[in-house]
Amino acid sequence: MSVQSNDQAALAAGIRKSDKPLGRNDLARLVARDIKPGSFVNLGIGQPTLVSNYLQPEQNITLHTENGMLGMGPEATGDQIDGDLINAGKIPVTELPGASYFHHADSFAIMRGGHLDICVLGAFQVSATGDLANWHTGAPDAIPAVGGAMDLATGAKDVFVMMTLLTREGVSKLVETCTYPLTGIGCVTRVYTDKAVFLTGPGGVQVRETFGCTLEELQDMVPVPLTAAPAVGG
Amino acid sequence: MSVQSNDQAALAAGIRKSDKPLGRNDLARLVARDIKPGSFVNLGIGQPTLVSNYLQPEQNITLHTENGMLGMGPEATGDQIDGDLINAGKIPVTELPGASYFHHADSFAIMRGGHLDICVLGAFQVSATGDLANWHTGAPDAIPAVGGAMDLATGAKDVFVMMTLLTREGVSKLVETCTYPLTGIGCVTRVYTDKAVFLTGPGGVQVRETFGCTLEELQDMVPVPLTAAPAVGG
Amino acid sequence: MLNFPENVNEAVAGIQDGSTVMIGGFGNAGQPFELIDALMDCGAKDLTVVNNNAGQGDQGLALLIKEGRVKKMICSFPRQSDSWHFDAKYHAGEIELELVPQGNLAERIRAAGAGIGGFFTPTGYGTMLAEGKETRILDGRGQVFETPIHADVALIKALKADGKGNLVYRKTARNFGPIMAAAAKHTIVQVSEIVPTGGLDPEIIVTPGIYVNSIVKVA
Amino acid sequence: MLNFPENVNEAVAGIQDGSTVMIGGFGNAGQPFELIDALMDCGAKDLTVVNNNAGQGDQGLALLIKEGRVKKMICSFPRQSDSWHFDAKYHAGEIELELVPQGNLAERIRAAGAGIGGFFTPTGYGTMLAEGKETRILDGRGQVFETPIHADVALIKALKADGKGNLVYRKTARNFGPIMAAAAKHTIVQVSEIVPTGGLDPEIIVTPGIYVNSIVKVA
Repeated sequence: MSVQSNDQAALAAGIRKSDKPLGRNDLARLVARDIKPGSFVNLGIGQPTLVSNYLQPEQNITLHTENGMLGMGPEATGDQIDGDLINAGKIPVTELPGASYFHHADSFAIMRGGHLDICVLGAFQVSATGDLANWHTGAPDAIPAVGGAMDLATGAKDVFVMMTLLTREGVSKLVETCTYPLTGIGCVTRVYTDKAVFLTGPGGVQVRETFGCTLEELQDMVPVPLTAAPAVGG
Repeated sequence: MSVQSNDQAALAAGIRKSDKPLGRNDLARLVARDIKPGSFVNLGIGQPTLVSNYLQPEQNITLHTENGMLGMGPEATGDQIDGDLINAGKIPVTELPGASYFHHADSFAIMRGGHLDICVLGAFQVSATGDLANWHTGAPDAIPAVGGAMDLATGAKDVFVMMTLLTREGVSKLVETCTYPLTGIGCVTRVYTDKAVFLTGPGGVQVRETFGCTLEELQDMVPVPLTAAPAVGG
Repeated sequence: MLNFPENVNEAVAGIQDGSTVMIGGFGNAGQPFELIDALMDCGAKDLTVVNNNAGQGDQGLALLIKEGRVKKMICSFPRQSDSWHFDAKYHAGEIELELVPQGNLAERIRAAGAGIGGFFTPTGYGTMLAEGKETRILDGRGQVFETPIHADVALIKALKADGKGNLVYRKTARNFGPIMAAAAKHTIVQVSEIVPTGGLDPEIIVTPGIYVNSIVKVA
Repeated sequence: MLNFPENVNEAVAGIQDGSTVMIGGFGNAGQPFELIDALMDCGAKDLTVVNNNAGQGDQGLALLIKEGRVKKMICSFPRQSDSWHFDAKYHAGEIELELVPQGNLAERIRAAGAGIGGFFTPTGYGTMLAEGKETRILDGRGQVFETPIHADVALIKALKADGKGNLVYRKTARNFGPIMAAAAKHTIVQVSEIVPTGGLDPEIIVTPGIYVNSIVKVA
């Protein structure tokens, strides 16, 4: 398949493109835009937290934090800071109208019972079938620490991953089979990277949009077969 | 063993006696007196409910009702009646200071998690090893209905049974093996009847006190071996 | 998405034939009478109903049973002095009964909402209600394996809701409401009052709005 | 029986060597710092500690670990930027670690309080944290068998208690408190305020007094 023919296929499928790779904030804005109005969402620690900066009030998104709250507001500043009101990253946050508090088992029941529409997580690797590795490098001297990652990966209706497509060494984090210890099996539904948005699932890996590269260039970076997503993504 | 020798054994053991069978209210008074101060207690529907009439304020007993309340007060009368405040027998009740409400799973977690000190239940039969049958006659046309009986029988630290010792036909309800369908296995620790108080457990059936009969006369009514309880009962 | 139907009939309009419907309440406390009447009116049939009891008198659930709309009851205490419609259907072999100890009923409903695939409990061990069920000894006690009870719809009653669907209840009317709301795919709540978002103290909310789909105010 | 010790040292005096101690809190929110300090002072050793983390900085649980009083940690997230005392003990092979996904930790603690002998959950299925554990397919999903975590003692923090031991918490400081109170044989609570019995609305009580043994007011 030539670059051209592949790009024609992408074009035919209505694949979106931008002319350069996306920065972290642009990626966060994109994820925020893709969250359906009225959703209940958990944003993982690190890069996914940026998404909250781009959620619009009219989207009516409710944020969950696994340490026992729905209706979490932005990070607290100044006089708002209250040691009893923190998020899962232990950062002081605020409370929005309509918030509620509950204990840890009730909070994880929300996650584990399949009630969250979306969680957004970082990742070391995602496999072509949606396996997720994001909690442990597998290094023999590393102290393992998992937190709520497995509950989120397993429990949310949709798991979105945000990551750079390549490691610093230029190796794809989208892989045939994860080599890092798994967090969950077949759980990831979308992967947002600086170079493209991928849809993962039983049908293989589909590319919804590319940033600064063609589908063929993308295919050269990624060791799993890619196809253009059908036009109606979103 | 002669009547006399048996009674001497009872006397030596400090067994308590009264000269006539106990009525339902006297039995309820006795059970109430036996509940240790500060206990959390669930009183079953029917005869056990009478016990609440004889609990003394200084005993500081907290009553649980499985439909979601601790700190239940006496039956409601007149203006106190509130359709949203009922007990497990669906009778309007009142709320004492320090009461709390919770949902059904939390309420049964209190019972099933072993947090109740005592529950008091009626029974069709109790076996020598403390098996309880109190929910189903086993009649083929009877509609079975169990409610919370099995949870109480299995969950409370001590299960006290209140019943007449004999059926209307004069058959002992304290039996070697229950013939009615079981509610729980080896769960009953005491049996309060009109004719005697029995302690059940791995050591067999011990008689703590008799009402209007000798230990030997009691033994004639009951098809399981009886011994006098050691002096320190209560 | 949360919605606020105009009336109970609109609220239950989507209930399909063959659905599993959880109905809250213990005795009259917490029973969503108006929603049950609307379920009667809407015509849905072949229902599996989860409730602590199996209807009383000539109203509500008892009427649904009388009209043959309930193919199966999952409950802990079907036999009451005034449960004559259930009694008649049961003796005629026209309704299926799954009898569940009340604590297992509550825990199985809770398990469905909490994503638990099954659990072991001592309740019922060695009794006829454990016949045919897997058992094992855990913590030195005989225990029975029980599975979650999921539902398509829950009909419950709360005291107040806010604009986010958060709920508070009143006294022992709370009973099955919170766990049924979490266990059902679609939860319909009748309330006495709807307050603006922010009108309920976040510390006292019993059911967070994430578990609620439709709220209808009943006079 | 509920008691009200004069101070935190009296409150923890009965904790034995070899005990399993649950400690509430997530981050600093809900951490019973004064009770942990008293546990340090009381000298109890060979402890198994259940907490979400494994101590931070040079205070509280981190200090207990540093002093070699903790033989085993059961937690979900031991590795933090300032968990150097745990790190050192772990690398020296002087502390045992049972790493548990946070939701399994919460659910296993809840199971202990609720009398559940064990349960199946999809969390961890197919991962190294399920290695050696029983699994089965339920509801079409791979699930892992998990068992309850019981404790001898729970040390937790609440906002207020009444004379019956009923508790209310504050914001996300609630976290593990209610489930640990139910899972431990003996629950010791530090509160900011003790109000007269009847001073807490029965509708808003989060932990009923039945789960509480000792309450100590901390300035």
